[in-house]
Amino acid sequence: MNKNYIILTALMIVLAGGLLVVPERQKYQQIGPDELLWEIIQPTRYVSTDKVAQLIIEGDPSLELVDVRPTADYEKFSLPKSINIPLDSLLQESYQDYLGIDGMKVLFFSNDDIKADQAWVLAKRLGYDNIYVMKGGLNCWIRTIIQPKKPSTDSPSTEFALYDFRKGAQMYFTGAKTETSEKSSNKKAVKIQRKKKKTAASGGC
Amino acid sequence: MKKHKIKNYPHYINPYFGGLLLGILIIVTVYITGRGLGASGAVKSAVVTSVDVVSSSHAEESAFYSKFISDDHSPMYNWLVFESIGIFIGGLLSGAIFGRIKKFRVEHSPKITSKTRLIGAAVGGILFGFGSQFGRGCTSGAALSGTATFSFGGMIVMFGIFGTGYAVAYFFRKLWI
Amino acid sequence: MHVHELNPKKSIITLSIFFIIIVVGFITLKTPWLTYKQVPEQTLRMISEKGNCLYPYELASFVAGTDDNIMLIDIRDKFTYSRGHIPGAINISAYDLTRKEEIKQLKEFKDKGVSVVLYGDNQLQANGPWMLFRQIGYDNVKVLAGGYDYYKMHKDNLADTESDDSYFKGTADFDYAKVAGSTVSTSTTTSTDTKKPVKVRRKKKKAAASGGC
Amino acid sequence: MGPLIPNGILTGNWDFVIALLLGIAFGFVLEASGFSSSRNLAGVFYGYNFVVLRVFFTAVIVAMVGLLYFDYFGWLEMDKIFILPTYLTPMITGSVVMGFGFIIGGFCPGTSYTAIAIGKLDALVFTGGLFLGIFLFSEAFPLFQDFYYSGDMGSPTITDMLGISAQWIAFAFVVIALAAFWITWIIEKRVRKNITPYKF
Repeated sequence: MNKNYIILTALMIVLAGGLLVVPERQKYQQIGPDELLWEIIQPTRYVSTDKVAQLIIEGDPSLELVDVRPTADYEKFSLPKSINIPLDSLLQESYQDYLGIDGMKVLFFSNDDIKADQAWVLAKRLGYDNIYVMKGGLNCWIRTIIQPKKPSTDSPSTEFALYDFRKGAQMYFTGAKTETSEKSSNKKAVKIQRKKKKTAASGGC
Repeated sequence: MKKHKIKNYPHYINPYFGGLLLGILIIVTVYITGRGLGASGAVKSAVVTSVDVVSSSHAEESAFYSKFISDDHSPMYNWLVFESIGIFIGGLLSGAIFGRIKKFRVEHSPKITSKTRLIGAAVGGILFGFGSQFGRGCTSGAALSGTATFSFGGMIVMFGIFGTGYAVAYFFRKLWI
Repeated sequence: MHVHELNPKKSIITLSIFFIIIVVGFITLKTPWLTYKQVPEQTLRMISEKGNCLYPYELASFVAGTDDNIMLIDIRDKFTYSRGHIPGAINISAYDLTRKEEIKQLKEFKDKGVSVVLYGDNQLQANGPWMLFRQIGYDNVKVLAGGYDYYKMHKDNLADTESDDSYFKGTADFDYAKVAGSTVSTSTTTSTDTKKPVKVRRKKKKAAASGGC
Repeated sequence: MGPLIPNGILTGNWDFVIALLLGIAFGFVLEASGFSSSRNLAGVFYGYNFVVLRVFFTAVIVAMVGLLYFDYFGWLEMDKIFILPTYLTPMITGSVVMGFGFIIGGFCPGTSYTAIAIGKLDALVFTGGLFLGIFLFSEAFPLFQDFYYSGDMGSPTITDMLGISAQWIAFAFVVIALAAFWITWIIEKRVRKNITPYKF
């Protein structure tokens, strides 16, 4: 017997044993903190409610709407054709199949944009691409699409064009012809909306 | 090692060296293609192609063939077919280098005739072909590459093949020793 | 008898090369100087905990210069910062947040037990950077609820904002089902629409059939 | 980084060239190790030649350990590689049938190609048998279609099924394989004393 065989055996055991003793690395860590910050800074992940409405109306097949609110809220109301991934179960194995599909744009939304943005940061860290956040969330959705506000008469014509689009979208999503009933039933909410409007730059939330 | 180089004895590489090379080859294959090696898939492609050529309608109706037929290219235009051609060429190359390519012959145990050996080979081939479809692969595809990539099914096939081999070896000993 | 070459010299060489490649792998394994201290599951738990935000009314003592336990960092760019910021806040643009000096500074704050509060124009702007710092292990980092915009509006009556809740995020401002489905005839259709299990494309598992062996 | 093709680093037309090259390397190793002789192959079941066991298990343990290291270094994403699906009952049945085929036929598909290359007629017949076997299977497919798809367990890894980490599985395989190498070396020596050497 050749002593080389003993060397071979030892070498192989060392190699295999090495696997057991190497410090565990974070399996999840798909993009580093530096890169993650770079991605976070980019505002390109925010999609306005108008754009979302347009994509839904056009029936963009590559759009995947993900509602990150709790399931109970999702069942009460959500955007058409959206799926529900509650934020606290975002990391569950069964939901991973919905993210990172080639050619699909995943759009997170929640009541406003914070929770959706948090979902975005987590998903981004896990290395998913083509993920977006609906700016302003459902609150903004209601304000701009479901209850669009008529611009004042001295507004530029682009404002009116936007308003017309929103009215059309409103009809598409609610079938409503008038909005008087909504306004009266939600006075309080509308008030808050005004307060915020002041600070917001322009039409968007 | 010189003393083993007796004339007429084939010169093979050390089996552990072969295994090492094969293991590294699997790593390279997985690294490049994301999947392991395979062999029986090429024969399957050949079967599908033949059936498709002989009777196209029959192939399209069949639940099995139709899985592998597509309109834009022949079933022979397949990764595994090219790989199997490669296996053949590789064998030719190695045979040429080590001087093993000779005239056509049948290798068999001295206790059996060539005819018995050929019948055995045919029966074995049929069984292997049949089994490889149920096993989703043969020794190289399922057992070797499957186990190496930690597939549970691959491990089952590996233990299945070798376990059966040992279990029934006694009954077929005449064929080999 | 078929005889194999008995001396595994080549095997030793090959396995050694293999071994060396793996050693090289270890040497070149770069450990980034910033690493995540939280696994994503921890982060997920963390964001639903209380005490992640600093509320505007808590700012009063800081602005007055009497609170040493808080450090405010303005993550907006220099220009925006120069046009107006919370008094006492230092400016580190979001682009520079992970620079070595800034991290060092952050570490000093952490060791001293000072809470670092990030703010942008609104809470959303600081949300991402805040989550990043929490994930890399700076538990002392908070985010200013409402952001600079809210502060600007209420800077004269910060203490009074304790009762205001408009800066709370994550709540629904509307009863969506009611508002969105205002007309009775359509509300039924929309609600059934959403309840129906939506058919979505899932990642396709690779078809096994084509493989064979 | 890897796997290169699924990650889109290598694309399109190189597929088949790579397939051919990998096949050549595979065939070369098989032939050079002695897999082109059915008597060598069958020897593993009778204890006079353990070349199959040695080559096979060396390859498995090297690949397992190597892949885990590659995964560890981030060179290869293990969750992107193809994991053979598991269909429990058909796979057990199929492997038993293949076991019979192996001991009767003396080849497996890959090795038979290399044996044809060096002029073995029995390998040619074996490949013909393979063709026929798959043909028979395909023709009779409707008969056992249900069975073919039964026991579908998805694509579980050994870790998924046994709950042992991949590192420990690889280590166990290494230890068992190395032990087997030493034991079979002793067996082979004993058996070979009582067997008449064969030429090819």
